[in-house]
Amino acid sequence: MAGTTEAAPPAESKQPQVNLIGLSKKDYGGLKSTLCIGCGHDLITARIIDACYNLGVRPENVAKLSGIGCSSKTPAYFLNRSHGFNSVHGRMPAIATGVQMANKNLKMIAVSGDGDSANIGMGHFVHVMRRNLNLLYIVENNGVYGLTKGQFSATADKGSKQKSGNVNPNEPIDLCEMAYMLGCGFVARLFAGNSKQMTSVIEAAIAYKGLAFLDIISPCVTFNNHEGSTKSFAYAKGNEEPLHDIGFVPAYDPTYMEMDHGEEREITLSDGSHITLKALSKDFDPSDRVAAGNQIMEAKHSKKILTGLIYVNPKSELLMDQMQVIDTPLSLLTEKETRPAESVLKQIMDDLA
Amino acid sequence: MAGTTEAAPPAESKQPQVNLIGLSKKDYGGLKSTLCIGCGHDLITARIIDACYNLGVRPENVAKLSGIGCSSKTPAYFLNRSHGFNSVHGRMPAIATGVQMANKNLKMIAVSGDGDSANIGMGHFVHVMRRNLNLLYIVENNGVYGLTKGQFSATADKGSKQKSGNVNPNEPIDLCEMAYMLGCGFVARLFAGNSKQMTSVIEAAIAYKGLAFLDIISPCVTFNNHEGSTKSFAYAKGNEEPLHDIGFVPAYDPTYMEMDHGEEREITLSDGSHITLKALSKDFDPSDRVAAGNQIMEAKHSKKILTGLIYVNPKSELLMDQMQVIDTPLSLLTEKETRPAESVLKQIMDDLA
Amino acid sequence: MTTATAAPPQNTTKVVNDFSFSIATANGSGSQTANMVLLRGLFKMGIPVSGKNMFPSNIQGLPTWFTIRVNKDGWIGRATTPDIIVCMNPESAVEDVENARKGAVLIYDDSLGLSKMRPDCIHYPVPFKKLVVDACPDLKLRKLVINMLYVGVCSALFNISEESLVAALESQLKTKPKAVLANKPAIQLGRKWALENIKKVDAFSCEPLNKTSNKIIIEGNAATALGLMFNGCTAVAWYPITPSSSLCESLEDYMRDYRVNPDGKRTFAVVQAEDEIAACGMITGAGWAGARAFTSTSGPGVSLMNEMIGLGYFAEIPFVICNVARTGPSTGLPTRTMQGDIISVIYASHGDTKHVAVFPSNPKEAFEMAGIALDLAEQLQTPVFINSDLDLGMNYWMSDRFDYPTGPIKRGKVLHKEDLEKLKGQWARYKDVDGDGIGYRTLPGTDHPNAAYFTRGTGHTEQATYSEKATDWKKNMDRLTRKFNTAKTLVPKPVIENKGSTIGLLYFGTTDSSVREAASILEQQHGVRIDLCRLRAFPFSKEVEDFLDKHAVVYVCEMNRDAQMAMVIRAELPNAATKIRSILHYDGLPLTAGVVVSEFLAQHKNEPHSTAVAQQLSQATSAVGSKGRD
Amino acid sequence: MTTATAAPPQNTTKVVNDFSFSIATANGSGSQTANMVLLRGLFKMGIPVSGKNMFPSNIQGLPTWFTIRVNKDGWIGRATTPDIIVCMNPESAVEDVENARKGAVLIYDDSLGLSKMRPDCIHYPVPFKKLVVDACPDLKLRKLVINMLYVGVCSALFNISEESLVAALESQLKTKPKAVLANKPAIQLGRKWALENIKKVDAFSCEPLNKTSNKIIIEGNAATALGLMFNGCTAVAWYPITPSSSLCESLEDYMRDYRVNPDGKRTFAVVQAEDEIAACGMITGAGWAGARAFTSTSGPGVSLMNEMIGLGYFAEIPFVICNVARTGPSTGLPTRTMQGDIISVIYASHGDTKHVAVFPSNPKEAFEMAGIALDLAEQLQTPVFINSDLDLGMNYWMSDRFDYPTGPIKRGKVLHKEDLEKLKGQWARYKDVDGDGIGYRTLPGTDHPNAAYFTRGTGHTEQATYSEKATDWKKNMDRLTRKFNTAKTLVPKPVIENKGSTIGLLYFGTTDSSVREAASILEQQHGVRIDLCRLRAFPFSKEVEDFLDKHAVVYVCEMNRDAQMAMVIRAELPNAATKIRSILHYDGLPLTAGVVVSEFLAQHKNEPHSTAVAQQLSQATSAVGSKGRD
Ligand SMILES: Cc1ncc(C[n+]2csc(CCOP(=O)(O)OP(=O)(O)O)c2C)c(N)n1
Ligand SMILES: Cc1ncc(C[n+]2csc(CCOP(=O)(O)OP(=O)(O)O)c2C)c(N)n1
Ligand code: SF4
Ligand code: SF4
Ligand SMILES: [Mg+2]
Ligand SMILES: [Mg+2]
Repeated sequence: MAGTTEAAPPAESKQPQVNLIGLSKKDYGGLKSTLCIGCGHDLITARIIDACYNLGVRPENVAKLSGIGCSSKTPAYFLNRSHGFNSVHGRMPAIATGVQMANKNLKMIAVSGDGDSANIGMGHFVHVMRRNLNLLYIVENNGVYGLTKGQFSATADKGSKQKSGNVNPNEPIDLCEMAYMLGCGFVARLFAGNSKQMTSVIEAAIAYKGLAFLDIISPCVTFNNHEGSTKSFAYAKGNEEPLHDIGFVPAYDPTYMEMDHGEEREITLSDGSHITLKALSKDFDPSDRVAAGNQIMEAKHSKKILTGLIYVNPKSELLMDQMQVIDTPLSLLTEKETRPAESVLKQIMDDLA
Repeated sequence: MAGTTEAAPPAESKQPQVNLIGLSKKDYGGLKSTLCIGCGHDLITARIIDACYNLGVRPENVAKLSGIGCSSKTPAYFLNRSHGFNSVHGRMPAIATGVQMANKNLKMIAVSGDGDSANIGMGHFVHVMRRNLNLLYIVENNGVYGLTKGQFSATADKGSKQKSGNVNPNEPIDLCEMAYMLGCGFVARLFAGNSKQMTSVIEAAIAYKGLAFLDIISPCVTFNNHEGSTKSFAYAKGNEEPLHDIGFVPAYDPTYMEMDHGEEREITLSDGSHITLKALSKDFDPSDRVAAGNQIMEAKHSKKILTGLIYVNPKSELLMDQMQVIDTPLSLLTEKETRPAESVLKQIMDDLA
Repeated sequence: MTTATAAPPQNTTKVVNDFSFSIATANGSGSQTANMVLLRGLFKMGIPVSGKNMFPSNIQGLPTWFTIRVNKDGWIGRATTPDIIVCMNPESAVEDVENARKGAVLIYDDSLGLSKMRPDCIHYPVPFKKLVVDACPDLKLRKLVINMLYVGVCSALFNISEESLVAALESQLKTKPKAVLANKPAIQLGRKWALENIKKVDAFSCEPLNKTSNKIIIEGNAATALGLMFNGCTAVAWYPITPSSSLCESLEDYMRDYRVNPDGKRTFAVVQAEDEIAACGMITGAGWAGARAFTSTSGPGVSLMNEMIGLGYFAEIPFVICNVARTGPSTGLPTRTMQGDIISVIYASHGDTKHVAVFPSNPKEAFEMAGIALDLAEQLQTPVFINSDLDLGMNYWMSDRFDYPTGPIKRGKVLHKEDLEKLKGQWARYKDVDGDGIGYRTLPGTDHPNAAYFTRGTGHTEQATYSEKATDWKKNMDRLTRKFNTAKTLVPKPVIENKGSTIGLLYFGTTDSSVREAASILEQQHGVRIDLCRLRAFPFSKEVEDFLDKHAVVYVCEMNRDAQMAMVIRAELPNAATKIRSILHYDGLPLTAGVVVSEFLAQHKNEPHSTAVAQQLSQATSAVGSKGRD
Repeated sequence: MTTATAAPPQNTTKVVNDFSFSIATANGSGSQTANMVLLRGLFKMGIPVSGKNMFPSNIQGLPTWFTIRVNKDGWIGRATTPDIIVCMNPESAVEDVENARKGAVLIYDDSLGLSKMRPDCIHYPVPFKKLVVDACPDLKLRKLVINMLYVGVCSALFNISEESLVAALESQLKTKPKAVLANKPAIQLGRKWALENIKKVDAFSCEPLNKTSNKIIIEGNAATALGLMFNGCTAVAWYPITPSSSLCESLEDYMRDYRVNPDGKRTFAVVQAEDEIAACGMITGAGWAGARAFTSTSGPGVSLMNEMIGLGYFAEIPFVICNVARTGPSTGLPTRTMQGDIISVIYASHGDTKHVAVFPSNPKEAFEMAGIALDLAEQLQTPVFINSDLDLGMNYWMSDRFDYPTGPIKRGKVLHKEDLEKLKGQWARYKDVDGDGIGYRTLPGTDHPNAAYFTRGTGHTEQATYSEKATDWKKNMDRLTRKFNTAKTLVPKPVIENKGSTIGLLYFGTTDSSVREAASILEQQHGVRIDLCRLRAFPFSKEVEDFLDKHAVVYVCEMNRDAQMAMVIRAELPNAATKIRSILHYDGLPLTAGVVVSEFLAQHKNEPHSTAVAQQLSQATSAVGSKGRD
């Protein structure tokens, strides 16, 4: 169920279908995923591949970035022809800033987790939202630390019970609200099971010249399964007790949930929990900043998960342009371009004498 | 002009006036301030002393905490009879959490700067707002890094020009908005020059059982003085040029600005800049969460600085109570109270055999 | 049905209670319970065992190997190459078989098509997939239960008592009687099938012994957690990171069971922090305010805590950090082991800093040293490290039972209200009253007007006031040196095994069993006697110095590339520098005795001392006198 | 008016061009310009000078001392005790006078009431407060201008050319003609008053020399900034911290002047990060993507960057960190100096890591080593440190003029599109093609379908794919060791001054002038000749090893408590361990020659080698041969 193969278009003829720039879907693929079967993250991977293929993105012009976590592993599973950097836990936003400084012409696709961005990386998350990089920043949000086996993250639901029995007393941090508040120019929330909406918003986000933040609800099928969790597996109870084995990971099918604009639906996730998704309506204008703010507030009060493109600022200047950085990537500047003349040094020396 | 002496009540008789618990104002004093003459931080120090004196706080029951910066030095200038900990840059919220774990009965008064809390400490700031400690958390907000000589912090105004000539392209981070959003139970914004309002809100904050966050606008008289800064000194221009000396710090009088409830006033700070303060009206109900949110949004849109108590949640459970921590401070538990019986170990060993 | 295929030279000499298994499965497939039943079944027969899990940094699907070593002599270090390989994972099966040693026993599902490979091995194909249908009516459970079949097969083949296995199953799944019911038939069926269908041609078998009667099986992380719980640990802050997470998780579990008062109130507080810096900050705050404060982490966390550790050192705050080391640098191999953070821990943070550290070798020491570390931190008013590693922390160790701590908890020099009254409020936080470099402190909340002092990471006087004066700075730093010297006298002494040799071997931590096994091999098979010194702490106590002094050559054995402990020894004890040789191992797997033996022999041969040493050796025993292990 | 009070024994022998000032003022009072005018005025007279600022970690009001050393022989290390003290700060005046050496010259405001103190000193009270009224009609400016009065007074007393001072004032305030106009009268008035009213009884005076003609005066931070600008640095991320902030600030200033194209586009990017971890993360990203990336910080920042540095080491990312060290541990003394982060830098991060570092001794080297560090980082594909300190970074150094770099900028092994085409896309990121441990890399954005590779801090193969295999891990780590050995051949060699002695003295960084001054004192006044080795880099090149080999005793002189560089030498070069002695200084102030001399003599006396050494010494010169300074 690796992202690379799952969504391949039906091979009608023997010649592979190609996109605008003559590449086939395969050219956008990555290595085989090593995530759990049914993990929401793999669905997102597949949609990133689709979106890049559909848009005719040149993979050589993309840099893939991530922190550490199951989600952060995924850049290895798409765009093999792009340089990738799986860095350290929580610091991806800083790495991305540096990459952009070195090469302002790169499009960056970054994948992070809720633990990576909302816990250890919160400081960097906040600050990168204020820097308009040419960056698609995806948080694959499952409310837990998947890779370290299920501790709650800062986006976990209030009232959830931890394995240890602790009840999570905190409201979840809403990363979209934060991004919006901090001036990010493109803010959307998506659900990993809704592929149509995902593909179109990811396409828009890649096409956007600026920092596009996507908070994608991506259920962890393995670690929201202890009793008392608001996302506990319905059947992992009572006479199903043998499943409570150390280190046993049952396999689930991913939940699909295609929704139309404006639609609101309560769904049951593969893990038995209920959430209410509300897709933004077609006539909602995401470029109206005040309206966007109101939508976020409203959804929060009514405990609904608003999906779709919440806010977009169509006219935002990229940080590197604000900083008047030369168009040639700094990485490619030659000695001639970066070493002032001998006379300059002489002048400076004379001034100091 | 050190905070300790500035606001001492006129000595009418020879016997010093005392408060509820029989202490004089002097008992709440600290060492002489070493901040610049006219620094807003000293005004806040004086109000902390007033508030503690007025409330009859027992200094021995207070722990003073801070990070690093001019603002973070101030705990040395009040409450000499309280333990103080001037820790490392940006990490005070973590230290405070630990102090509270060790001794849930302590009231903590913490002072931080905008650089300390909104830059390096942003991650900790966000997370401590979600932990209901018995903590008064003050940010002495001047938009700059005072102690390292005037670099802009994340609360600096958009459009400000740095010494280097860079224009600050970012919206300032609004720490009150953040605190509110993250579920903090007591959120207020104050102005260091308005002592009446400051004293009363600080008193309320100290009396509050929970985390009270105060963002106090506290002008740095020394480092908002370069040309092009929106807070540049009016007279540090043209024929006043000799003042541009390396390392010369002119002395200013602090700006006082007492305001009534509901009043709105544009004022000129000692540094020549203009800001509009708007004191919340008397009939505003800070316990109405939605109303508070609307006030924050409105003020933001109209570019006014709202002062006063913006939001209070009168019924919030302290983190240590949520965690069912015993009433005796953990620091004072004896061996008997913290070492399970021998039989317990035997049982555990038997289970592992 | 099937019997062993194309026979390799059949083993005639029986090998009893001295062999090892490697069980290859896929991560997340639920084999852990089966492996534990096998391990514990052997243990219940009285045979010394150890279980080491080589798992991937992934949650589901990647290959994982569980190795069990059965050793009648009690050597529980990693075995070099497994004698018996159980291949349950199609993904790795071919490679597993390819890498098998000549003559190894291969047990695998007969559908894997491995029978043509490696005619030099002993093949026992088993129709696991077919058998599980009979063993488990519940379809959903089959993927799990299939693992219990190989336990049954092994029971039959290697004479592992069915009773012990069932008892092990029951204690393993104590709180889940239904799970016991589901799994038991699989053991029985596997055993039955093997008895009926496999013709045993290998040499390996088990016989009951009585060498585990006073022992337990436990992971080091749980042992450390118990040590903390029984020694007054009150404040815990942590951030998840493999392989340390299970330490704070089991600590919280234990405390919720045994550190709650009848009224439901807890005598502890545990906070999951937003990151490692915060976790360390929290225990700094807690230690300052008087809690017995603790965090656990691994290499990357130690790196992040660097600044805070320096604050702890300089502001003299007691707290304990357990570094459960994994393979580094950087994110490295999160599920592999290493002793690679020696320098990173001992000299953590900028400026002149040296930290106290203890090095447990086994669960019992992990238990004891947890208490010792908490005591040292408060006695010395400084951060103290427990240096564990993944091997100790997450693997299953046979260990002596833990002794209930009898000594008093040591809280160090704290002045309470009454003390201050006696002193009439005259005291100075950083004054070296006793000449040991350690001042007296008060706790926030102490109800005396002179109790308060101001703590800071900046320069300060004895009275804890801010100072930039050159003389104040130097005086304070020199006092900290004095404190460090005091630490030398308080930390656990090394364990020395003295056979009167002029050759020493110094080591620490989880290499204990492998090193001692190697020493015994060297003595018995190569005629080289070696004295052993197992370091248990930094700074080095006098006994360590003496050991280095008294030996002509000292091999330092450690699991890292740069010989970090040897570097520290040379840095701290210059006189020993030229006599030190290094035996290094750094591929992420635990050390084996074999590596020590071959590395030692290779270097010893070229050693100019070698001949001289050999000569000395022959006379040494009586002359130097054998002190035995002290 | 007043003349010198109650005469102390008057000095009769004239002391020309060899004395030192200490000017005590309050921080933020604007004395910096006056002090710089004094310094530069002396410099313009052709006399070697140095200016060191001892300022508090505060913005306004606390005492600050500026010391100026005037030395005809060019020794510009810190002078032990000042000969002339200008007391402008009422807060510290009494203490300043109390601490004066016997016979020192004291210049102070006559209202301070110091005249009764220290009859053993030479007193020159001056009515500064009255004079400033005449000197400066503008009331607001008087607080500033008062400082220029002492410049005038000193001009008269010590024969400092008025012309030079005025020229200095003009170059100091080049862009502020009005400020020049306001200050000039004060110099003149101060001078006039002193000439008319003070009877000079001290011995100190200046005479023009010609020893500064090819020199400049500059702070080390500005020098490093210039080196970066002239050597293709393109990406800079930083977080403010004393004493490093002025490095990136002046770097940005310079680049905005000289690295902007005619169309206003910049050939650089500078970002002020949210913290040090982010600053280091940014240059990691930038270095990975092909920029010449740089940050500066100080001790606490290095501690915070630890994890990221490990990523850089292991994922092999080029970037440069300049650590402008201050006094630590912890926040320590932010405005004092130290060489205290040696271990923290060289072994930064968990796991097996060793980092390349260079140690500039003066501004010219700071300039050159900035380029060398950028080159080394890209050649070796690894983080490289520049180890500077507050003394170098923030003080005013007389330095040789910098030479325009002629060599090509070295970008290391990068495969571009054309290279990949030639290779037909066949390449492996971490393959050691050339046997030097360094692989080839490609930059993101390279337009070739095989250009991409995946970078990670976890275990990986030559092809940069994820691997947990023991053999892959070890192989990769061993290659990194090979790379480290390559580094030994590329880093700057030590500067060795060989006089044929058997005693060596090894040192590095800002102690240069004091150490060489001490060596000359030891030779001239104590008859002990010493060979000098000034380390300029880690890892140690062969020349360093040879120096250690060839000397019987080697003193290692450094500014920290723990003898950190000596520890590193013992750790890395065991054979040298026993011959190392340490000369340490760690009170936050720069080293003086006096400390080196007395420390050396104290130890040398007790040295068993001492006599032997002395004997050897007498014959050595001809035998060993004097290679001079190379
Ligand atoms: C500095 C550091 N601390 C801790 C870890 C351990 N760690 C690895 S992944 C992870 C959390 C990942 O959670 P999230 O970002 O939500 O990703 P998910 O696995 O849920 O997709 C943690 C704590 C680490 N690798 N580095
Ligand atoms: C880890 C670390 N980085 C940097 C510094 C340097 N530093 C000291 S104070 C400060 C900023 C203080 O700004 P703010 O918190 O706004 O306080 P203010 O001085 O303005 O009151 C910085 C960057 C430090 N001490 N520690
Ligand atoms: S543990 Fe959870 S997040 Fe990680 S791969 Fe499995 S399902 Fe996905
Ligand atoms: S620099 Fe600014 S913030 Fe610091 S003490 Fe002076 S006025 Fe206050
Ligand atoms: Mg997650
Ligand atoms: Mg500030």
